[in-house]
Amino acid sequence: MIHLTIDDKSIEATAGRTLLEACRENGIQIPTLCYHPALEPYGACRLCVVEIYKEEQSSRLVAACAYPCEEGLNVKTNSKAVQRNRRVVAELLLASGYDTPEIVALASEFGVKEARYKMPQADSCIICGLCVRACKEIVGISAISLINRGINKKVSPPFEETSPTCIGCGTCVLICPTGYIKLRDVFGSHSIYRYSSDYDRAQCRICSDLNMSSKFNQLIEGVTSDAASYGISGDQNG
Amino acid sequence: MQKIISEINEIVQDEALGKGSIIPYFEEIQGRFRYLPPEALILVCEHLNIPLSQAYAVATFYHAFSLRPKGKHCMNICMGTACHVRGSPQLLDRLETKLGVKAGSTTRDKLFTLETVNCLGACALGPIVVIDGEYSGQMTPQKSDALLRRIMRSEEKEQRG
Amino acid sequence: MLHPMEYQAIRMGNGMEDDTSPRIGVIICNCGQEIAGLLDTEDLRQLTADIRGVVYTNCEAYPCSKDGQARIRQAIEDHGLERVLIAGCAPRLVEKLFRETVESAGIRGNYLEVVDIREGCVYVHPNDTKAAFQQAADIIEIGVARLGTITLPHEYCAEIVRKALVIGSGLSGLTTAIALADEGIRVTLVEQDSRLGGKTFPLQSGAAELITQQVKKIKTHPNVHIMLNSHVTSVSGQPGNYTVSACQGNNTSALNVGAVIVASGAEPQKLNGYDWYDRSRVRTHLEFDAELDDASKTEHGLVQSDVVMVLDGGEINGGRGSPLNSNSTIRQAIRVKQLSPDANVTLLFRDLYLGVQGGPGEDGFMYAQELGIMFFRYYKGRPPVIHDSTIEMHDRQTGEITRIPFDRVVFSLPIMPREGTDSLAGLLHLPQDEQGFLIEPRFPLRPDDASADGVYVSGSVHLPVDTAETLFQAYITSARTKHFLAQETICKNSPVAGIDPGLCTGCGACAQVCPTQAIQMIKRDGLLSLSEVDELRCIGCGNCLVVCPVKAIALPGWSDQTILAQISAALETTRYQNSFNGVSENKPRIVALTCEWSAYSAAEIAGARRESKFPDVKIIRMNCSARLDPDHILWAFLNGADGVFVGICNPGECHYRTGNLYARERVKRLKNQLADHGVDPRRLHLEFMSGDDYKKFIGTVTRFANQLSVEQTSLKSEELVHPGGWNGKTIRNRSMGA
Amino acid sequence: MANIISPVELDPFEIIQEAFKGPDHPSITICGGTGCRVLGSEKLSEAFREEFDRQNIQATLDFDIKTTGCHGFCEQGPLVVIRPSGIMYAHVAAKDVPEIVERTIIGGKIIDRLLYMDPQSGEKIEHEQDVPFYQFQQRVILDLNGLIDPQKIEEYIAEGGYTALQTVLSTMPPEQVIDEIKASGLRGRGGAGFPTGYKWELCKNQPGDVKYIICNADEGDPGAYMDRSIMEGNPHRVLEGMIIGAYAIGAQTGYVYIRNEYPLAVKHLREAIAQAESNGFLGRNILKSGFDFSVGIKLGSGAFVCGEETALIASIEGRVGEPRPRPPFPAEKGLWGKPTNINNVKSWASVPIIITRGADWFANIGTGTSTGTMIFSLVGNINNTGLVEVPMGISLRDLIYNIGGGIPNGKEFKAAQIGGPSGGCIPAEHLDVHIDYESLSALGAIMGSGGLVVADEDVCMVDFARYFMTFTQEESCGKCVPCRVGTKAMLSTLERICNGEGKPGDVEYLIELGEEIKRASLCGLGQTAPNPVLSTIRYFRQEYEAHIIDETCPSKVCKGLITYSVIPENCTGCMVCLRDCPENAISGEKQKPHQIDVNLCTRCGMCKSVCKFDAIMVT
Repeated sequence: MIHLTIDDKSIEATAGRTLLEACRENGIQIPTLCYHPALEPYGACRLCVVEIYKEEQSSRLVAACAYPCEEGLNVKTNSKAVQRNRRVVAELLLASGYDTPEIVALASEFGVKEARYKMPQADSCIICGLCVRACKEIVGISAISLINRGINKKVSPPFEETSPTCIGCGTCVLICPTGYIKLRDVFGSHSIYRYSSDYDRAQCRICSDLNMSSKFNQLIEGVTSDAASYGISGDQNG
Repeated sequence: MQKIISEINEIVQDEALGKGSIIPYFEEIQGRFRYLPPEALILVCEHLNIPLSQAYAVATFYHAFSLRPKGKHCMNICMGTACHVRGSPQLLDRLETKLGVKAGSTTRDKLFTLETVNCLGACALGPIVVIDGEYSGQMTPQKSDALLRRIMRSEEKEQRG
Repeated sequence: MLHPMEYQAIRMGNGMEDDTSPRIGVIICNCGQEIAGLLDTEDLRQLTADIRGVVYTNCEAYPCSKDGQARIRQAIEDHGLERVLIAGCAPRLVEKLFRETVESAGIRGNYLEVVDIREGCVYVHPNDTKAAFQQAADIIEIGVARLGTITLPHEYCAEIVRKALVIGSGLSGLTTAIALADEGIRVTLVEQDSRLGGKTFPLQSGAAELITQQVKKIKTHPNVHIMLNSHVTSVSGQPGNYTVSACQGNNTSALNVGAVIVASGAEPQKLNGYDWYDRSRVRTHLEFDAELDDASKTEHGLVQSDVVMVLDGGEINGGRGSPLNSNSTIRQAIRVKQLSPDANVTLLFRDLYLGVQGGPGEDGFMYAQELGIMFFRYYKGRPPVIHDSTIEMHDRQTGEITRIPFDRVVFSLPIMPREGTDSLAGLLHLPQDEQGFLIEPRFPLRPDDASADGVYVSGSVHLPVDTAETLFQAYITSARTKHFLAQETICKNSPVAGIDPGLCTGCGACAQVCPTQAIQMIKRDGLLSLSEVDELRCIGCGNCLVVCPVKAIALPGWSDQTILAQISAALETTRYQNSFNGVSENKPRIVALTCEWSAYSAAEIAGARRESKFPDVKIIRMNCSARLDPDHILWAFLNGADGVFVGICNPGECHYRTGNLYARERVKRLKNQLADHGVDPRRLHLEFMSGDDYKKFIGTVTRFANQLSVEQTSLKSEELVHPGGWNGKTIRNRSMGA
Repeated sequence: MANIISPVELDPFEIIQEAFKGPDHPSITICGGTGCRVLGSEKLSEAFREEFDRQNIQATLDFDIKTTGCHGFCEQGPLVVIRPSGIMYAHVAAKDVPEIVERTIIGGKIIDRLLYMDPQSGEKIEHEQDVPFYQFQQRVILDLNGLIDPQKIEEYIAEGGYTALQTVLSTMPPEQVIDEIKASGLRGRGGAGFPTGYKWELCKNQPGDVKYIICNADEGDPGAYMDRSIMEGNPHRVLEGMIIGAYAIGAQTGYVYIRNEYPLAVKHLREAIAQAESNGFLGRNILKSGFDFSVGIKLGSGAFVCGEETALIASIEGRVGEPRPRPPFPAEKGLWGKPTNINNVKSWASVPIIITRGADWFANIGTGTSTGTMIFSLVGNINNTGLVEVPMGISLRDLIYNIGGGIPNGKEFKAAQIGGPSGGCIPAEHLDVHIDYESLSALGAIMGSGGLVVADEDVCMVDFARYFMTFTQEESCGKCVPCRVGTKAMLSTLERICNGEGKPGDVEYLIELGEEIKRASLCGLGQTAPNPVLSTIRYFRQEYEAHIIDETCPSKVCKGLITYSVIPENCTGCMVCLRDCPENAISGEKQKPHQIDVNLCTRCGMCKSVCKFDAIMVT
């Protein structure tokens, strides 16, 4: 067991816990955005910063979601410095997502109404990486990734075309905090023929096999209609 | 195309690059073709059995990799501090206007690719321009014009015969 | 005689009472204040505690936190829990996490159930504690009912034979074979011709050279065994371990391989059906190329002055073109222009495939236009008509007929899969498209049971492609094969159908509807044959269970017993009627049978988006709508549902290929039957939707609910005997004054 | 673990040293650093070879030709130094070669016109050691750069190379090595200045047998190139340092992560590794001590952020170079999850020196807390651009005026940017600051990896800050919000100010933003990115205000705030500017004063740069 002080409460935590976990275990609320219990800590949104004091060192801000509990650590989860910092981060989030209700709401939670700097074009994706990590760690498919660098970073399937591996499970959609990501963005064809045509070829959007092309469809119709008759138990015995 | 694909395959088969990391393969391919063809990304991933999305992320993250084919002649202008204070911005302006493209892109005739680089470490001789791997120091807009003219002339010669 | 359904129902009932019933633990997540803020989780816990079979209940602040998980493990040990239900957030977010948790405590992952009282409940009723509570209670009850009845799928493993069979020795076949052989995999190459090299399309530069190189290389390769003049006659066994018999002349040899690569290629169609044309003026693509060769040798060059090329990618008989013949035709047209610049060259096409953007194909097209080659487009249903000296074209823009004079018509005919492809498709259970091109089978299910069955398709037998693309595909195929063969064994513990030989009547209905041809009929003594499931190929959609007239098929986790239990649990209200003063009667009771890939995920997302205006439906999650048995719906009605909502994938999006189509058909028929028996068919509603289309889900469900509640006022109850002859049980009929 | 090696076993080692002619052997050394190569030093050495063959010098005079690493004095390149006398010729061209051979090498006379002239005193200086640029330096790490041929391991050995390794392997247990490094007070030269010895100990004490060490040569700071010239000029010393470190830490594998913009350095390093292996300094059972160690090269792919430890590791593992939160530190969970120790090139290169010369000797250089020497690359508005190695604690004034030779064209010193885009600027009033970790950070700058950019009075500090911000903003990996959006916000604010669209309150906004970005960012890049802006605001706030309030750029740099115009009385109507103006904004005819169309003018400064009569005025 590790002993530390959070908001002047002395707290015990098992080794290997992060500050965030320790806080939640003890009912101390910390705002998070890019954190999800089912995923590895990422430490990108910086909303969960807390101020830590180590002996003979000046205090500093660390991301609670990733910082492990340390013996004798003194943590302030809501100090002036923390509040100031969260405000600025929230304002920066607002700078790009000023037209997204979710982000506006989030920002106002920290008392930010207006962003002093606005990005040229608004974008509701905040690069929290939840969808990408969920697709990798939960689904195990890695159909999407964060591409480009810096301010141009964005979520996208390879080649910014529809994804060849997406299974359309919708986990990314479910986990997205701002409702930015839509299934159709990642849905794609598995086929390794890369030729486009002016045909409206009905193609299975999940497995992409051409089994859904009109003719095949009719075939299936035939099968189903015969087969379905078995489905109604009533039909057999009378 | 056919050639490129079989060449890529050779690179992919090269055990020496291995150890599961895609970057050495990309460097090799980039070095060979001066860009990463989509086929290359796909083949490398299939070979190493890693998700294509990861490869694409890597290819777009590092500036050393380019997904678009580069021009015949690559112009790198050093934007390091020393070169900056010695007027590399003017130099860049000049070349951009001359070639009619912004830094990081290729001319329509696929002849030149104009790029900037952060410090080549030849600070004493800035501004530096590297054309097809050949350094030329203490550049001025005037000198750069001359350089361009020289290349154009040699190009014309080639076309004639 | 007892109806099987009813038999199930009784078994279910007993199952819950006897003391051998499994020990279920329920953990309710407060999610900090997210859930506990609205619900009194403690009340919920007490309520849950006296559900039959539940021996342990607990409320956790954050079960997903490391400490929370530790406590769950502890509880499993202390109370000897056998199955665990966690009521928290959306399963698809935390299922994997908790699966690992319980497995580390010695419970098989299939015995974990995560039910969603956050997205599915709290977020839906943000300010209606009572409704939320009822919803949550129901959700948990449904979950417990499921846990009480599920059985374990049994783990299946098979050794992988590190050998490969390559069918076809064209460019892709050769390349794949060599690539695999270089990896140290023993390869058998089967070619139906008497020589290697296949039918690689001649009109492309470098093709011939490449082939000869490859042939030379493969002939001396130690790891390659070549069989000429031979073809595959039968394929048996399962992925990773196929037994293929190839017949060479009149002696047949049996091969044992882990993977099969089909590269049998394609070739241009013969000029069949066009024979009545004046063959002195009509040529095929290849014939004309020979003519051009001669012409280029002679000094007077090409004699024809009006050349019309008809690019027929098979569209004329409703097929699909390919980049290969589009491009080669354009190249040929260019060649004509180069030979005699003042000749009029016209190219009639239905569809041009120019290949990858900015590729050589597009450049060629540009160049052709610069040369003044005319491109005319004809449309489906109005193919060009060839007269003696003119071709009649219908111009869509002007709507009038244009006649193009010619002294040479060149048909570039569709490139079709080589003969024998169909039989291969049959042997390997490979789907084909209209023109008979093969389709690589792929079932993107949950990642852990995505099925790779060691059959790969490469090269022009997919779709005619040029040499570059062929090489590319060949390399990809070889890489995939390599990785498939590299794994020692191929294992599967996801639910697959199992047949009870004692009950099977051998009617073959299941084999007919299996989307993956995983069921075969095998002989057995006596008259009746017996159906057998290939466990590695089965994707567990449950279609066969529905069609089996005697219910002889079991699918662990998705048995009738389980689903019926969930339905009953959903509709049973008595328990919290006394804890709360009853459910408001005017609210219709709706059961939603949802495919987890479409409606279920849509519902979750609706919650996640905090879409609160969303009626109270009892959502039951199904693996695939193929599993949806009309009897389930009837059971719901029998248990007092006012309406049943069925939410399934859009056509073409079913993870199991066609489950949704079957479901649609079944619901359609059931509606008729209900009508016949005087039950208002509008009480059963089916909706297609995609996995993230939460707006549609809300919309349709709400409309359905309103319709029901409106009509509820005019209730007249009358006895109705279920067609299946359930002794005694009746559906309370609610006619909607229709 | 290290079994003592008997002298007998060392023979081959000594043989090399015997066989090889020492440093006093007559030789002519030509600088082969990238700088001088650009100026044609390769041609030069060719010319010398031909000349030597022609006159058969090698035989008669037994004179060697050496292409060495960078001498540091790039401004004067190509440099040629004749040893042992030490005569230094600057700006040597191929055509001078015959004369040099004829008169200096054979005749022993000095060619006056090729000598270096001190810009201050104006007198010619004959010998390298007397050149002020070198005089005030203390070349410890760079000492051999001008002497040996980096492509010949024998030369390094002849200069006492690899003796440190030999001592360590034969006489010192790992703990003792670490103690020695601790005692030397060596601190990480990568910029942060974490004590190297303790870092090693941390890594050594981690459980597990598999450990890695990494040499961070991803020198991304614009205007800093000392790592490169060490690896170009003396790669073996870096290797030796790494081997010793690996022995002390208990690592079996090491990597050098080096920018692929440094082809020459990579080449030399590859050769060095091969030579070291063939001579038994690398590979299995090094010097028969039973210790195995191998070094691989990983090329950086053009991402500044990969200089950050965790990003660098990610990059080596083949992932996107994004940093991850620390702890866990690489020493605990590094490359492929194994304990890993990362040090900068200069740190590794210092190790052999500490071992041979002793920790005390090393500790005596510099100040109490910052020991040893530091290499700076002097660039910007300074006479002697180049690499200088000075003891820690030297005053900025000495560095700039004595070694750097002051500011060109008699301009005034305005500020020095220390530590590149992560560092801060130091204004004239602090010229006498002693350069050590503490004093610098007190002034809002950092030691950084040693880039030192000098700005004269003509540099606009707002523009200066904007430049560095542009760099960091481009190089931000984009993972964490403060760095991704914050740097962008700061940059566009600065751009507004430079374009004359600044608003009151901008400065305060910049300060607030900067402070929070520093505190909140995930990695070193973000935590230091605002430094240039904050420090320029701290010392030159009035300039910012001038831009915002009076809408003028005091240094006449910011395009948005200046106009170019012709001074009629100076203009001779020579048409030069007219021809050179890229926008054709200048009109006028021969012999008549020209006019500049303000609307067309893009303020590129071309006209001013080409005008011989100083007739272009900026207001």
